[in-house]
Amino acid sequence: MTIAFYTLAAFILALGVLVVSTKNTVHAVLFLVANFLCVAMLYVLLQAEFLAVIQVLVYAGGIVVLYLFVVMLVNLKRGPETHVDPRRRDRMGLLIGGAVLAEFVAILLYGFAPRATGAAPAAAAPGVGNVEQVGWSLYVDYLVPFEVASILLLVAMIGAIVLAKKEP
Amino acid sequence: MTDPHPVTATRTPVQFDTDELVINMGPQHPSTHGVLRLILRLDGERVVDADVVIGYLHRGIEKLSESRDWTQIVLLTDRMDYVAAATNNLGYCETVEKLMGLEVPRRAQYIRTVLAELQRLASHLVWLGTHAMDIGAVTVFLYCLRERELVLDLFEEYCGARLTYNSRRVGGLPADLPVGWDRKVREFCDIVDQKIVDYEQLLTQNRIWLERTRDIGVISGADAIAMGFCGPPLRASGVMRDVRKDEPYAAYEEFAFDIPVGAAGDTYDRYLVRLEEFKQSTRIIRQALDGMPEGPVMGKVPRLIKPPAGETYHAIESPKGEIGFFIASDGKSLSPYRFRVRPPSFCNLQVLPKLVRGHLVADVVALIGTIDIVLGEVDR
Amino acid sequence: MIETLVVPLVKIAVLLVGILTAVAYLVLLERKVQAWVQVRLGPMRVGPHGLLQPVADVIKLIIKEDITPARADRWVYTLAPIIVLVPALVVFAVIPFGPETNVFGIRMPLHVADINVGLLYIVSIASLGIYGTILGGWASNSKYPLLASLRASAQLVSYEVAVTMTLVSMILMAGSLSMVEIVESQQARGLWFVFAQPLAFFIYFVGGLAETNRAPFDLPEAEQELTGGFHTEYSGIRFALFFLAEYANMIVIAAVATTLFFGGWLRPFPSVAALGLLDIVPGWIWFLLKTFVLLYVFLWVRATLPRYRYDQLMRLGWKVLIPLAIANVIVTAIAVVVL
Amino acid sequence: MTPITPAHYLVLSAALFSIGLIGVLVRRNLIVIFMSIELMLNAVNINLVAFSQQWQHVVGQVFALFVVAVAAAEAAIGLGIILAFYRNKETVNVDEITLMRW
Repeated sequence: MTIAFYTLAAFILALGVLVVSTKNTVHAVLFLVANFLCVAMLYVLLQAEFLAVIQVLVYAGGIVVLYLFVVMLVNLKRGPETHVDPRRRDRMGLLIGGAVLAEFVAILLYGFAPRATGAAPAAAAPGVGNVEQVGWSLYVDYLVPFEVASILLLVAMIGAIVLAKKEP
Repeated sequence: MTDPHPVTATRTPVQFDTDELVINMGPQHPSTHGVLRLILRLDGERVVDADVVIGYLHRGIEKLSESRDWTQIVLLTDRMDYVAAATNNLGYCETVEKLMGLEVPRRAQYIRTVLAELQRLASHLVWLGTHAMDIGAVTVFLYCLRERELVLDLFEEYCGARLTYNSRRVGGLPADLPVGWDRKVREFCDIVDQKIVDYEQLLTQNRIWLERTRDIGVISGADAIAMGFCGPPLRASGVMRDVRKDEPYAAYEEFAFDIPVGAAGDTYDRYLVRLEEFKQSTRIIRQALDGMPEGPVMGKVPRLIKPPAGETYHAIESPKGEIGFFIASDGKSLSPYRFRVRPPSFCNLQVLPKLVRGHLVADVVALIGTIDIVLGEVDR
Repeated sequence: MIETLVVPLVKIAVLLVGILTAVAYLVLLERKVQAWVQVRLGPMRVGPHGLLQPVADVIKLIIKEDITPARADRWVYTLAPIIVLVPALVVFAVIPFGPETNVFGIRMPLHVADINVGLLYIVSIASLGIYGTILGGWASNSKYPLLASLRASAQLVSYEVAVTMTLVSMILMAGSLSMVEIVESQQARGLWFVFAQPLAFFIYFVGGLAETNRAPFDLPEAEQELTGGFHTEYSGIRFALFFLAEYANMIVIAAVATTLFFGGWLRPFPSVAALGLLDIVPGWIWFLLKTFVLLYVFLWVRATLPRYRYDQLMRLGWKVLIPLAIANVIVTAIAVVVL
Repeated sequence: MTPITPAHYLVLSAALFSIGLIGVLVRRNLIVIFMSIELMLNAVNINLVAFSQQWQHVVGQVFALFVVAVAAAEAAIGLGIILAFYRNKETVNVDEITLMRW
């Protein structure tokens, strides 16, 4: 368990760094997929099998394919990052990112260090699969948000088609 | 093969294009039927424009013929449309006969007709097979080549060759029919009639086949005439034009046969027309065998063939369309002064860019198949 | 120790060897079946009736020169075949080949893993194979493969929707995502689901043909049009991996169809006691038999039908199969609630 | 080794989030920026699922599902915009996207 976590965490972070640092966009997309797959495995570790599968299906199998398509369609004749706005401050970005990370870690250490494990409520009824739990919660307690999400996806689909369509 | 918009020329980058792609199809490509080269300009999968590049199989047959004597040219004509060598032979021999005013014996005329129609069957079989394979029906290809094999056997028995027959002589034929040959031809006709039913079952009503061929490469009769279409593709556009009927040669006058004509002028009609021609060909062959006259197969021909000065044009209906020979003789030398072929494949090929424009890449192969070209004849 | 470590490892090893052999012989079978349909003999030279042909093919593919085009993206080019193959093999883990059986004295189920999201697992893993297709075409840095890989990915994405929809209706019928429980549910009802859901099976099968790029949907590798598809530039062992993946995917489609629609390891008419005699045949043989029959249909279709065109394929997928599949899901859901 | 607590997951998530943040701030390729946003969303999801595990309650996972749905919508629209933009300006460099209209 512990080993698995540390290995996955190392992979996730390393791949994340590669995603944001690779020059070749196609390679970046590949690293992104690998990153998502590692996150899916992390979910399995957290006993969220359903979410893990959805992560692979929707993220890795769906969204990132979309990215790959766009990267291939946007067949750049010149490097995408050749032009630099003089007002841009890259270092500042790094600094802010680092600061945010430090802040997070500080909060976490401060908040969690004294009591490592909170009092966990009773485990869910045994024998009920993860899929069923999520399903019940999704379709009973969160039915309205679920429907709203589906409307959102529909709107996004129509919007994407309108945007991508060529003017006649 | 001039195209109003040659894609090879450098285009000024007026508008930046996200998705226009120039691809080169051939001369090494599995479905360009030899060494045809197409430069396609694609918008996604749609063909915006096509440029046909030919000449990869040019052997200079026309020029070569001007330094060969009249009998030697027959075997050069074999090498033009190599899947229909017998009709090429016939066209050439008849042209020379016309030039010299020779009389060909009736038996020879009949045998020539039988051979020409057998050749039509063989050529159409190759066409059907390759066309179907281009559209993905691999099995039809093997069936068709199996039947074609029988034609080749018949030719082999008659003249000893299976592909380049050299099977005509000016003034007649090199040999009479072998004993029992006509029985085999009859058997073959029965087989073909039977097999056509098989092919039709596999294709004619097949929904995928219909979707792939209906309304693909539509050309109107007027356009077809204007662009020099000939043969089955022309007839599929509804134009009644068949040299066998219009300007009968060999013994065609004496046989009853129908000329199938299409209506829509699309790939499916071209398919139907050729399929019907199978049946008409077997019909002609049977009639010819039934009424085969006795007599010599070689007419009275001078020992040295040397046509008088003059020029002539004579066309016959090859499986691909109207193949015409223009021959000029100066009456002095032992070879033609000018030898020129009007090849049906070439004339049909020049319609291709018009046909493919606006269609998808997949249709391009269907359309190359449907006009039934042989590059040996296009380039000569 | 034996239960938790050795048994699964042995299972995985057996499964892998089995699949790879099956793929090799599926290729031979395809050539043979096509040959028989076309009144030919097919491979006859290597071994009796060409039975050793797969061995010869494998040796040929391995010793052939492995070419990387000069301007290809070397890494992605190497990675693509692997990305295609791995999902195709990993999917087999959840396919139940038979009920619990005694194997050498150890009682064990004939599958590597029975996870409670089995069916979703198959769908999600299978959807990863598309990367190999796209990247293979892209990395070759050549126009025909690029066109073919765009075609392939569009085709995969659209048919995945229809196929997944049919799976939803099967989940509704079985009330579980676990492959084993789906088979058991068919046993409990005494009914192969194909009789309850013929439309779903039809859609699944057509979609399966399209997803595995088989005729009449073999556009991505239509050699008459695109000279061989997204793997045009590949040769040698890397080409072999693509090849392997395609056939392994066929087996996956057939095996999943067997599990979902044809009662997995159940004998025919599982509810008719009079046919109890058939129980002599072990379940895994029934399973393999049914899979084989489905694979045969794959090959048969290929030898018979011409090829669809790209836009027609898309039209069929989006305008016919997907609406039908959605309607089927709705009808099934109502039926499940009412009955 | 100490057992894995939610704090571990939170640190991982925070680190991943920061990587994504840096990507958004530093990179100029619009597509890479979008991918960085996906990374950040994933970091959030890790958090949610870790808490879900901690409290043995699925609501965290349900929430993560909604995040995935929103990410899908965002990717579709965002990539649509990128394509539309690329079609007009032939660039995906954010530093060149300085005009609100053209």
